Amino acid sequence: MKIKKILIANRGEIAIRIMRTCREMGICSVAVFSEADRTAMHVRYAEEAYYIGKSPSSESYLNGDKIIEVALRCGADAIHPGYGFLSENASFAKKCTDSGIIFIGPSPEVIIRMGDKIEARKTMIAAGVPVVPGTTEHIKSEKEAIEVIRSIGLPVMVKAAAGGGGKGMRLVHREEDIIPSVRAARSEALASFGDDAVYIEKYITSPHHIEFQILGDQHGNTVHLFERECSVQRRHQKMIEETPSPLMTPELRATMGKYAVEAAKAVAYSGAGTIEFLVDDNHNFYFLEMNTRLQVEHPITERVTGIDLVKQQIKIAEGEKLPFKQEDLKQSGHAIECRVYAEDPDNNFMPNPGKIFNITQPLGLGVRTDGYVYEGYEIPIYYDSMIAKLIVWAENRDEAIARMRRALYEYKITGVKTSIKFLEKIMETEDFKTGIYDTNFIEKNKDFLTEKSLCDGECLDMVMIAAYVEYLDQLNRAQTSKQLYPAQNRWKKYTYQKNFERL
Amino acid sequence: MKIKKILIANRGEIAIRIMRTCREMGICSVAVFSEADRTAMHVRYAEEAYYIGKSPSSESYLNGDKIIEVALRCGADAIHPGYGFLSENASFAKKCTDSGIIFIGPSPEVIIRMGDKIEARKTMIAAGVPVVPGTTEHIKSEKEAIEVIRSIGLPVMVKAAAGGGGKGMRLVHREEDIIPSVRAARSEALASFGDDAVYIEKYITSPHHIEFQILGDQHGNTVHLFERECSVQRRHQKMIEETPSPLMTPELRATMGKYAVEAAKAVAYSGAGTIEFLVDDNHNFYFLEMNTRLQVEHPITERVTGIDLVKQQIKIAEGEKLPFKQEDLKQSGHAIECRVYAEDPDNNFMPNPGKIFNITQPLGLGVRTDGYVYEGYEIPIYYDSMIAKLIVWAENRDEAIARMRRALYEYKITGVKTSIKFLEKIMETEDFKTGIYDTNFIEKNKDFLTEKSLCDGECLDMVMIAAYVEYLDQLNRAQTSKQLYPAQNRWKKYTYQKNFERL
Amino acid sequence: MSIEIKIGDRIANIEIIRQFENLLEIKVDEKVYQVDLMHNDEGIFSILENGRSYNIELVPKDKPKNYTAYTFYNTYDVEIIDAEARYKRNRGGGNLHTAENTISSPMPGKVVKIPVNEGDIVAKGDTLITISAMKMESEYKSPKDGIISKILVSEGETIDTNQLLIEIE
Amino acid sequence: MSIEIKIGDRIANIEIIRQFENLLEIKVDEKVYQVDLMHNDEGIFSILENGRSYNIELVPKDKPKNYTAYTFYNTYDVEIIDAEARYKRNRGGGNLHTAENTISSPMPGKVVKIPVNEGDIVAKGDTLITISAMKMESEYKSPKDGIISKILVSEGETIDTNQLLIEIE
Repeated sequence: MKIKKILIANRGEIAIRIMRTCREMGICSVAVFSEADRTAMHVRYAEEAYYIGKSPSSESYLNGDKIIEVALRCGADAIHPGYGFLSENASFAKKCTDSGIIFIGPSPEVIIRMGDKIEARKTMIAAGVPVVPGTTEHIKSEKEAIEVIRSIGLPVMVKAAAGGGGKGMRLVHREEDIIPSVRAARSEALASFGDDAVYIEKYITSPHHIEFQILGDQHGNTVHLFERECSVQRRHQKMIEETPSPLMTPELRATMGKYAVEAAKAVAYSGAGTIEFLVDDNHNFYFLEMNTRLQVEHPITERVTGIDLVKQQIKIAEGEKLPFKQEDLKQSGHAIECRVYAEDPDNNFMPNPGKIFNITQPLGLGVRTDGYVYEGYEIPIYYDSMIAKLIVWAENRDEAIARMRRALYEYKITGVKTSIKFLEKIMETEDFKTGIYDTNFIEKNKDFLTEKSLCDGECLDMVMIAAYVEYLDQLNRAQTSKQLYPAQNRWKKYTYQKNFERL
Repeated sequence: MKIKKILIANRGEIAIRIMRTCREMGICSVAVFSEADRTAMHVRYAEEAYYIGKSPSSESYLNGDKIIEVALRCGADAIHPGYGFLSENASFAKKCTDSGIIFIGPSPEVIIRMGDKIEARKTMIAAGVPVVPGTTEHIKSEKEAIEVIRSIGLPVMVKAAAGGGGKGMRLVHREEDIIPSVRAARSEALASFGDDAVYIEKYITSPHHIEFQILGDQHGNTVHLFERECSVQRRHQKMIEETPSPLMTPELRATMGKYAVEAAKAVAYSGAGTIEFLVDDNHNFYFLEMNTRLQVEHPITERVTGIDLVKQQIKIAEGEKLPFKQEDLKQSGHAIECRVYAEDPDNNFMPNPGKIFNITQPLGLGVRTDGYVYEGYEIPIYYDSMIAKLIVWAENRDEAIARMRRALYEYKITGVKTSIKFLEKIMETEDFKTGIYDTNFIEKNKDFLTEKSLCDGECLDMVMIAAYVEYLDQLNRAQTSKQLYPAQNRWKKYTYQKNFERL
Repeated sequence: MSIEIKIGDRIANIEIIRQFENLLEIKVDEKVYQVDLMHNDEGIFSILENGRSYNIELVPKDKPKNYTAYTFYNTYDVEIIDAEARYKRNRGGGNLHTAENTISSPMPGKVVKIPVNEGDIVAKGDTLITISAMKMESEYKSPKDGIISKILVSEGETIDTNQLLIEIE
Repeated sequence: MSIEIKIGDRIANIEIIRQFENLLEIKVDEKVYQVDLMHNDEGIFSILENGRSYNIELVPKDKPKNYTAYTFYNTYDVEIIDAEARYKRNRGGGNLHTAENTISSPMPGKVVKIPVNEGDIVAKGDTLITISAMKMESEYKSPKDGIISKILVSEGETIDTNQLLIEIE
């Protein structure tokens, strides 16, 4: 069935990213928005836009019933959930299908199966995919916990079966901590998810976080689109991704890719999905989890393979067969993504919502930006702090790093604090340049990364001079009539000579 | 020799494009600027910037001596001339070399040889490259002209040997026009170039304009980077370029590519250059001219080959060998470039300089913009009217056209008239979509291209409503105190209820 | 009370009926719309009407009450006809008469050549001035037969949009 | 007459010596610069000094005479110390004393929890309020031992940057 109208049940950069592909495919796009998002870019970009509720996500972007109601009212054929929000919500997916609306993603059954971490582990073990050593059932007693942990060997992670977002998780290093940790994980899991089931996994110290993009159609064809290296993280959130992974060898890629495809086939996966692995320095790899949706970092895969993943998602949802086989796919060149957050890297990455003053986009050869904020836009306090993604491509990794540095240098967002300078520092870090890094990267290089690279004295003097002139200008502006249209005369020469005496 | 500092003897988008590569290579970039360009983007982007003269090009960007003086003063190792201005000025190239500054381009001898059209024709004939049938010497008498034209067959072009910019050129359709045309061409050539030498060429009706990008190093290695189709032109200026050319077959590409390389080798060409051909519908092709510099449309070649042409220019100038052989190069996917001019397509493409209000850049998958204007910038009246280039890439031509339409739809530049909507119309033209077009394209599709696609009545009503509110708001603003920082409160709800009665 | 707005050949009558913050009930000729309208100081409007999302930008022209409107699809010339404008129109018949007696610059540029002098008799279609901008030269011709009464610029001078160049009597 | 400007630990004395349009001769402490300075209404500066090109943007902060300065390389907090500011400084010793007695919000957000009541005795380091913004919660602790004298916000309330939240005596 040909899809003619898609409701995008999301906001921010991903909503716009999806609408762009809709527009290229001649599909009408429908935005939904919360109170805080009336002037958000996705509302302005879409052909249609409907209000769905108050600013907190729980009253808007997580309100599946309301969204389905809008979809039915405006005659949308399909709903694209983006990432986050309802993207991995099986009951929402089911309600869509029950209402005769195509949910662009896998079936509710697959979402449920991959959403339960113990269930996912069992499925992978059955499919022969390596998993992190640990239990395949939830722990029935504290005694069992001690036995299991002894057999696996410390350190271990105690994890909630229904977990996510780091909740209901405890790292255990010492034997005497086992019982307190199991108890703490259980009670947190119960409080957070209403389910105290926990299981135990071997803890891999400083692993690499490497994931494989997969695409499966409704006719049993499944391919992988190679890996993404996602080990640069802060607060368990990815900051930088790249492909190919500097750790990867052609053999390891072939093996892991084969397992990724088998993992997807084991659940008859249809749509775009990601198989996440932990990999140690000795190239041992373990299935971590499957994300049954588009990932934030999908553009680097698009850049090295040339394939529009959202377009493929839509075509798969329409029932089309994949237009390529595994052997048709190849990685060419090197792509890196940096996530730009509105946050203060000097203050423990504290979110920094607020009003955007000016934006200078990095442009030119090999640079892609996916963002959603614009000049004068006020970033709401209710949602994620990621405001843009910067993706570069070059023939090889060294060039890609040089290009990313150039792009970050050009990229200016004023009015709020952002991670841009911190990202630039990462590009200058020796461990990143050599490609020898793991999930411990930011912790390990903290001193270098937070070091202030002050410009020289002369540069500081220029800032002083600018501030001086701005101050004079402001004195002057406060006393003369202002222009109606500042845009008509932005650049100007001075008229505030008379202010000099007044100081 | 490693180049550490480059003076860019140009302005606008190409100056910034070159500086971007300099930055990626760790090379310091030096801008030069005329009076009109003090606040131009290239001045703000460069690490250093020097004033070189009054606004007219003849007193600034064409003042080679002044530019060399600045280069010497600031210690630049090399000068990159970009395109236009001094880029094909042999005596400037020679002065650079004589002053110990590397001119990033071919030798003065090659520039001279390729700049003289008769000389270039002779060189190509000697190298076995097909040229448009015609004379290889300038015409000595009117009698000779008649004889030659009879042997070639009408129609023919009478062209000035020193020509350029359409001056000293006459198209002859009828025998009785021969003598008046030769006389007119001669006198115009004398007036324009101080040289009345003319020659005669067969006139190819509605040809395709196809060019090959070549790169040659100082060690005799020369490759071509495939073709660019440049047939969409208005007033003999290119508007849209694409690669691969829809006309091309692998056999024709191989043959023309071979001749392009031979043409470059015939003059021991070093640097980036372009061999332009005229091609008829039967795949007959003729050497037209060689451009001994970077072309405006070089980014489409960069996109399908993955090679940064400016970086290669710099490395060649440093004396390095080309890092690839012909067999390493391939075209992948399809790229299209649209040139955005500040001009009025509804009024014979009349230039439209002025103040830029707002810009919305097209972003996302497969889109590259190279521009130089920014919000609040006043486009000067002195220079070229091209303000940006929009380059898209996709896996195939149909997708590339869909993506270009999407990007043009997103691209908004307000305050001046631009060619954006006209370019969008071209993307919708049947002849363009099927790829069956030649240099007659715009003339042939004029009616469709200039047809107004009005939005429906409702859309027009919305414009009326917006104008109404803007008018009210302005009444209100004229009467209340204005804010110092409009950026602090751009979006707002209304406070002008009181104006309703005043109407 | 309503005002008139002119776009192209169409003149419509606009009247606000009710307003609550960004929600407006508004009449365009005989059609009543409920719109959710947000805008900013730079003349950028986001209008939602019956679910459809419209982006409109209004840029003031050199003449007061005249705008260029940009939608995603097109560009329009917009003129506000309020009481003052109506009065002027009724009184003088607009600028049409004046325009026929003058040559103004449609764009900024530089005067290249003025082949006439004050007092010269010219015929309709005679070239009166050549302007250059961005490497292109344009010739402006007399709109009628007459006598050059005033030349307000000289060769080599830089000119702005809508600047009065030559008067013909 | 000169003014003082503070960036980080450094306080410099700035004085204009001469000006001709965009060309300024200006003294920063003992160093004299000849600069070509252009700027626009949005606080964007282009400065050319001895051939070097500097881009600086100044964004006003919530406090008057305080800016955030952005260069291509870094971000600075800038404070203008003019006569008025000097007077206030000399008189009151600045805001330091006040700051110790209050909790203000460093960013916009929403109050999640206030585990104390007015009149409660608190120790330095006790959590007084939890603020949430962009899916992340932050706890703010008491700067000293004391008694909660005033709570100016309530749970669930949305707050702005620099809003006063709690006073401690």
